[in-house]
Amino acid sequence: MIYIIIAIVLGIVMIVMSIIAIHHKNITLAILSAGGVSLVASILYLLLAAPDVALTEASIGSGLTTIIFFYVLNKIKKHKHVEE
Amino acid sequence: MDPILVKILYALLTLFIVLNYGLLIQGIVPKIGARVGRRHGIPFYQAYLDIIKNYSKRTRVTHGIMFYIGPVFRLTGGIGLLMFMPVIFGSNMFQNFSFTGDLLLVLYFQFFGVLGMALGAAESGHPHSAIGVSRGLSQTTAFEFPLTLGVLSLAVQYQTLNISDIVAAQQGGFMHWSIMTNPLAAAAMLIAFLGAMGRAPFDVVLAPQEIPIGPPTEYQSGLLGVLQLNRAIFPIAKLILFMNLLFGGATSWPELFLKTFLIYMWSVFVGVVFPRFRVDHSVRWFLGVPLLIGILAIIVTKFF
Amino acid sequence: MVNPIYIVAVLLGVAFTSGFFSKKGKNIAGYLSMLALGFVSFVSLQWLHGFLSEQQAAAQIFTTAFKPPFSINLLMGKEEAVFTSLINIMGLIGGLYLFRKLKETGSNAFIALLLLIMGLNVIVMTRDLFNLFVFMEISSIAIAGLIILSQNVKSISSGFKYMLAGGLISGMLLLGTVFLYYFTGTLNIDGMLQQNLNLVKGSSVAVFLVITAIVLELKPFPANGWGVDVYEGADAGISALISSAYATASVYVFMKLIPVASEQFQFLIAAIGIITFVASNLMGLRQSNPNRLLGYSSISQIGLLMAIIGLSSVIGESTNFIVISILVSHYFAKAGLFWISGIIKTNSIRDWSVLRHSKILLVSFGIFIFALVGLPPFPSFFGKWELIMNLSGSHNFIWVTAILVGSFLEAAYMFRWLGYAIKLELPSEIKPVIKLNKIIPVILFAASVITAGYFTGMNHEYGKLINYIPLAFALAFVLIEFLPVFIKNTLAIAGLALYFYLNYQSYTDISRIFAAIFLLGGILTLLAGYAYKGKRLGFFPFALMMFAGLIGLIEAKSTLEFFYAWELMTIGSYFLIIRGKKSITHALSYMLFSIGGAYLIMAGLGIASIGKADLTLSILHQVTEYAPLVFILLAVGFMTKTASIGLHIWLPGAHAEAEADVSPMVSAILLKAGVFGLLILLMAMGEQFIGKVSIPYLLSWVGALTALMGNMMAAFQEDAKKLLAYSSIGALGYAVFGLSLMSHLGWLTAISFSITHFMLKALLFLAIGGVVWRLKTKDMYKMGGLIKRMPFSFFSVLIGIIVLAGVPPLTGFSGKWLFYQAVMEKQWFLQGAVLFFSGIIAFLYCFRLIHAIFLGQLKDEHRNVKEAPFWILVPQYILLAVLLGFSFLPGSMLKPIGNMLLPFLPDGAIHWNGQLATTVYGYWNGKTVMIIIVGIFSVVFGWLWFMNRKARKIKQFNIVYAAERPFRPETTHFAYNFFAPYKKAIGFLVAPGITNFWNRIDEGAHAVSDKFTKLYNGNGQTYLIHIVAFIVVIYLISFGGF
Amino acid sequence: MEKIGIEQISLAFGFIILMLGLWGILSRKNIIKIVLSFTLFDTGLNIIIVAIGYLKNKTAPILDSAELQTDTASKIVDPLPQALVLTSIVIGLGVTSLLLVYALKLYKEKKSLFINDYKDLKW
Repeated sequence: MIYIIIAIVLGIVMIVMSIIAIHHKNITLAILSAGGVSLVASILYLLLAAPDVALTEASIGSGLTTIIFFYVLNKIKKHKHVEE
Repeated sequence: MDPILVKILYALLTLFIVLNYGLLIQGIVPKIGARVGRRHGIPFYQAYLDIIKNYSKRTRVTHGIMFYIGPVFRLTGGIGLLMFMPVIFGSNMFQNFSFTGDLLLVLYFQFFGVLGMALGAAESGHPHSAIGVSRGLSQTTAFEFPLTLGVLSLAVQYQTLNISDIVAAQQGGFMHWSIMTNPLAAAAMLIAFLGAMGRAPFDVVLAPQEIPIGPPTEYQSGLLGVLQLNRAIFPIAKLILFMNLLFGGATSWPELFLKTFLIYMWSVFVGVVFPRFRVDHSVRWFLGVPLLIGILAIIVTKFF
Repeated sequence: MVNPIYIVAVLLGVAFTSGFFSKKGKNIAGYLSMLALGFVSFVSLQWLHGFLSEQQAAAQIFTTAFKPPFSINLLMGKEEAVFTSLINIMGLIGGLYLFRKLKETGSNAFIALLLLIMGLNVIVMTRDLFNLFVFMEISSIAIAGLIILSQNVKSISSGFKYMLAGGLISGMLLLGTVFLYYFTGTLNIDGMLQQNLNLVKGSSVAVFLVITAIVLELKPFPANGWGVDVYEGADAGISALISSAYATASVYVFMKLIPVASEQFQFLIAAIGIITFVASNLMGLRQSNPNRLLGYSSISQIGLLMAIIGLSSVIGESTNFIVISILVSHYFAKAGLFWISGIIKTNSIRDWSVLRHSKILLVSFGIFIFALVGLPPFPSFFGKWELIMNLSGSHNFIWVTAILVGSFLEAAYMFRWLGYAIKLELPSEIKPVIKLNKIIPVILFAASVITAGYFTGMNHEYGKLINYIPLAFALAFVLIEFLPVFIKNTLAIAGLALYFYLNYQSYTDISRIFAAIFLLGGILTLLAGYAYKGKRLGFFPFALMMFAGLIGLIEAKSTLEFFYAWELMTIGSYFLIIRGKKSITHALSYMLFSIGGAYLIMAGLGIASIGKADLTLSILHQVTEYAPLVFILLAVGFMTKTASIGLHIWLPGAHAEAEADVSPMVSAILLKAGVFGLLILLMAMGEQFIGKVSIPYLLSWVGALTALMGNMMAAFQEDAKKLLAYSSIGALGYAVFGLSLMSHLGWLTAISFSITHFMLKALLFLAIGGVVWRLKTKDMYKMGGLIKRMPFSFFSVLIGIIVLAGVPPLTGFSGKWLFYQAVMEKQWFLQGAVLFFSGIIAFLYCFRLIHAIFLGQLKDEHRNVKEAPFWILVPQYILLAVLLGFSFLPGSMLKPIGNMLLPFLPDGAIHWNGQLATTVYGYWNGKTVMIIIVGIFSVVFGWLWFMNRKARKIKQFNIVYAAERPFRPETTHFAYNFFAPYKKAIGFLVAPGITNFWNRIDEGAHAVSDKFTKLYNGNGQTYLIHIVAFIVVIYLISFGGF
Repeated sequence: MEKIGIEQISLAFGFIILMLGLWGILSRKNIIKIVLSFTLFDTGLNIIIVAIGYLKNKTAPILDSAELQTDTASKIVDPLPQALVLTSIVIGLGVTSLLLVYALKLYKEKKSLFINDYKDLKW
C-alpha cells in the first residue's frame, strides 16, 4: 500500500514538473524540470522492480540529456552574443 | 449500227434540244418580265447573239491553265448532269447514260462543274471572282441540306435511288406525283430549288445587276461563251431533275417543255416578288424553316 | 551462399572503422565504404540469383543459440532477397552519386550512409518487432544525419520536421510493439501470425498502433507534409536514397506486418493508400519545383503500393508480382529523376530544357518518366495491367476508377514536365556541370529499368508472348543515330518492307488491309523522309516504335499484347508529334487523351475478363457481365484515337504542328488504329444496348456530329495544316458512322473509306507539307498563286480535294455512294443527312485550300519559290496513281473487301458485275461514268482549245479592276476569313465549347490541387497536428463504428 | 474489480506524462521547448513500457541470489520490456541530441527559435 502512495506522490510530482517544463517561460528552469521528471521516473522504475532501467534513466535520461540541453542552449546564447 | 454509237448520237440530239431550249428560255423569260413591266425588253434570241458575239471576239486572253480548264469543267458538269439523267420517260432514245449511275451520281455530279469553275475563276486572281465563289459555295451548302432531306424522303418513299424507278412510280395521273404524295419533301425541295437556280432572292452570287461580281468576272470571248452554253444547259438539266423527282417526269418533249417551263417560272415569280438576300441571311434562312420541313419529311415518310 | 548476417556485420564494421579515420583519411573511408556497399550488394544479389534459379530455399538466421521468441531472427527469403538487393544497390550507386558531397563532409557522412543501408537491410530481414523499431530509428537518425549535410535553411528545416514527425511515429510504434508483446507474449512476427490476433482480446488496439505507425512512415495523405518537405529540402541525392531505398524498405515492412491486421483494417488502409495516391497526384499538378513534384509523386506511388498491399486478399497471389513490378519501376525512376534533378539544380521544371545540353540525360529522363507512368516496356506497365485486370476481374470498380484517375493525374504532370524539357527554350544562363560520378548512376538506372521491364514481361503469363522484335528494331535505331538520314531511312523502309513481306500472309483478311495501311503507308511516308538532310536525331526510333505498335495491334492475340501495342504506338506517336515547332501543348494534350483512352481500354478489357481463365482477345466474344459497360469503355477508348467529337481537341494542333512527313503519318495512318480498334470491338461484341437504346445507334450520332463539327471547323481555318487536321476529324466521323451501321454495306463503307482517306490525306498532307517546307508559313492567306511555282504540288492537291469532296468520277464518290446505300438500308436518315451536309461543307474547305494556296495572286516574296522537294513529291505521285486506278476500277477494291466481310456480316447486299455495282436501291458503274466524263471533258476541252488556241497569256495584275490596276498581291488576294458570311450565319455552331469544357476541367483540377496543397503550410508543428489528427480519425473509423 | 496495483498507477501516470509531452510538442512554439516536450513524451512512453512489464510481487530480473536460480520464469518480472526500455532510452538520447543539433543549426540560419519562422518549404 505504501508503494502505491509513493507512486502516486511521485506521479503528481512528475506531472507538476512536466507542466513547468512545458509552460514555464524560463527555459533553464524548464530544462531542469524535464530532467527532474526523468529523475523521478527512475525512482518509479525502482518501485517497478527495474533497477537497471532506473540507473540508465537517471544517468542518461536525466543527466546526459540535461547536460546536452544546456550545452546547446549555451551555444545558442553565445551565438546571440556574438551577433549582438 | 453499233448500239453505243446510236446512244451517243441520241445523247447529242438531246443535248442539242436542251441547249436550244435553254437559250430560248434565257431570252424569253426576261422578255416576259420586261413586257410585264411595260418595257420593250431584249429580243428572245438575245442569248444566241451573245454566244455568237463571244465566239467571234478576236482578243482572247488567259490567266493560266486552270483559268482555261475551269469553263471546261463547268460545261462538262452541265452536259454530264444531263447525260446521267433519263430525259423522256419510257423512251429508249432519250434515256442517255442514266444506266451508269443513280440519283446519287446526279446529285454529286452537280458539284463537278461548280468546283472546276470555282478553280478556274480563282486563278484569274480577281478578288471579285473569289468573293463570288465564297458566296456561291456558302449558299450551296445551305440549300443542299433541305434538298438532300427531301430527296432522301423520296428515296424512302419509293425505296429506290434510281431516277427512272422514281419516275415510273409516279405514272398514272398527277395524283401520283411526288408533289401530291409527299408534299413535305416537295416543299423542302422546291424551296431548295430556288437556291439552286441562283435567281433572286438568291442571286447575290452572280450579282448580275451590279458591275460583275462573281466567278465569271474575268472571263471573256470563247471562254465566256463556254460558260454561257453551260448557263443554258445546266438549269434545264436541273429542271429536268426536279421534274423527274416531283412532277412525274415527262413522256414526250412537249410535256417536258411545259413542265420545266412552269417549274422555272416558280423561281421567276419568287424572284420578282422578293428582294435579294445577303449570303449570311440566305444561309440562315435555308437552315431554318426549310430544314425543319426536310426533317419533318423524313420523319413522316419513315414512320407513317 | 554468404550468410546475410555478414551484410550487417560488414556494414557495421566498416562504419566503425571509418570512425577512426581522421579528416585526412576520408578518402580511404570513402573507398572502403563503397567497397562494403559493393560487397553487400553482391551478397544480396547472390541470394536473389539463388532464389530466381530456384536452387535456394529461404534461410532463417538466428543471432544467438536460442530460437525465437527468445532471440532475434532474420529471414532471407525470395522477397527479402529482392528488397535487400534493391536497397544495397541503391546504397552503392547512390553512394557513388553522393561520393563527392560525402567526401567534403568527411568520414561521418560515409558512416551515416553505411548505417542507413545497414538499418534498412535489417528492417527488411528481421522477424522481430522490437528489432524492427530499433533499426527503423537507426535508419531515420542516419537519414537525418545525411539531410543535415546540406547546410542551407531549407534542408535543415525539412530535416527538423522529419525528425519531429519521426519521433512521434516511432513513439507510437514502440507503444504498439509493447502492447502487442503484452497481449501475445512474443515479439516475433511469425509468432504473432500463428496466434490468430483477431481472437486475442485487446490486441486490436495494439495492432492499430503498430500498423498505423507503419502507415504513417509511408506518408499517407494528409499526414505527410513533412515527407514532401524533406523530398524538396534535402539534397537530391539524399532524396533519391529516401525515395528509393528507405521507402522500399518501409513498403516491405508494411507487407510483412499487414497480415497481422484484420481484413477490415486492411481495407481501411487500402482506402487511405488510394486516397493518398489520388490526392498526391492531384497536388503534384500544381508543382513547379522539380524535387517537390517528385516528392508528391513518390508519396503517391507509395500510396498506391499501400493500397495494393491492403487489397492483397482481393488480388490474391499476383500481389507480389504487382507490388514488386510497380515498386521496381518507382525505385529506378525516382532515384534517376532525383539524381537528374541534382545535376540540373534548377528550382523550376520550366528550366529543364537545359537537359538538352546532354542528350543522354534527356533520354534517361524520358525513360524514367515513362517507367513511372507505367508505359511499356517498363515493369510498372505489367504491374498496373495485372492490377487492373485483377481488380476489375473481381468487380472492384471503385478501386479501379481511383487508381486510373490517380495514374492519369500523374501522367499529366509528368508529361507536362517532359514536354518542357524537350521543347521549351533553352535558358542561356544555366548550363549544368555534369560530373562522371553523377551521370553514371543515372545511365545505369535507366538501362536497368529497361532490363527490368524485359524480365518483368518474361515473368508475366502473357507478357512473354509479346513479340518484342519490332520494338527491338525501333530501339536499334538509337544505336545508329549518328548515321545520316539517307542510310537510316533506307534501313527503316527496308525493315518495314521486309516485315510486311514476311508476315502479310499470316494476317487474316481485314487485318491484312490495315497491315497494308500501316506498313505500306509507313513506307510511303518514310519515302518523303529522304528530303531531310543531316541526321534527324530522334525521328527514326520513335517513328518505328509507332509502326511497331501498329503492327502489334494487328498481331495481338491476347488482351495484354493488344494493350501493349496500343501504348507503344502512343509513345512513338507522342514523340513524333512533339517534334513539331510549337507542339508542346498539343503533344501534351495528345498524350493525356491517349492515356485517358488507354486507361478506359484497360478497364474495359479488365471487366471483360471477369470469370475468364485465359485472356486472349477472344474474351470479347463472350462478355457476359456488364457487356454494355465494356463496350462503352472500349469504344470511347478507341475514339480518343479517332478523335471523335468531344475527344478531338488534341488533334488539330498536334497534326498541324508536326513536320511535313509526320503529319501524314499521324493523320493518315495513326488514326486508323482507332478505326481498327472499333472494328475489332464491333466484330467481337456486336450490338450492345443501354436499356433499349442501341449503343451503335448512339455511336452513329457521335460519328455524324464529329463529321459535321470537324468539317465546319476546317472551313474556318486560316492554317492550311490545321484545315487538313480538322478535315481528318470530320473524315473519321464518317468512318465511325460507317462502323456503327453494323451492316455489310456500312462496314464496307467504313473500310473503303479508311483506305481512301489514308491515301488522300497522306497525299494532301504531303503536298501541303511540301508547300510549307518551301514557304515557311502555314497561313494560307500569306500564300497564293503558287500554281505557277509548284505545279506538281498543285496537281496533287487538285486530285486530293476532288477525291475528298467525293465528286464523281474519282474514287471519293464510291465512298459516298456506298454510304447512301448503307444509310438507306439501315434507315438512319437524319444522321445520314447530317453527314451529307458535312460532306457539302467539305467543298468549302477543299476550295479554300486550293484557292488560297495555289490560285489567286502570287506574292512578291514567293516569286522565286521552288517546287516542293523531289522526295516529298515521290510518295504523292505513287498515291495519285493508286487513287486514279481505284477511281477507274472501284470494284477491284471494294469487291475483295466485301468478300472479307462476309464471314462477319454475311448479308452481302451489294452485287458486282464487272465494275457495275448494284444494290436494292441503286446502281453505279464507276468505269463507265469515268469514260463518259472523260469523253465529254476531252471533247469540250478540244473544242475550246481549238477555238482559243491563240489566246494570249497575260500578266498577273492584268484584270478588270474598276479601271484601276492593283499592284499589291496582298490586297488583291481574297483569302483571309474566306467564308465570312458563312461564319456570320452559323459560326456559333463551332464556338470552342468543347475546348472550353476541357480547359475548365483542367482549371478545376488545378484549383482543387491548390486548395489541397494549402494544407501543407510549411510549419512542422502543423504537420504533427496532422499526424495526431490522422491517428485519431483512423482510430475513430476503425473502433468508433464510423 | 481487480485491486489497483502500482503498475496500473504507473501506467496511468505514464500516459499522463506522454500526453503532456504530446501537448507540449503540439503547442509550444519554441523549438527548444518542443524538443524538451519530446523528452517528456519519451519518458512517459518508457514508464508505460516498464509498467506493462511489471508483474506484482516479483523481483528484478537479476539472477544474483540462489533462490532465484530455480523456477526463474515465474518469480521474476518480464525482462524483455526492461531491455526494450534500455534501448529506448539510448535511442531517445540519440534522437534528442540530433534534434538539438538541428535546433542549433536552425538558429544559426535565421537567429530564431520560433518554429513558425521555418516555413520556407510549403505547398
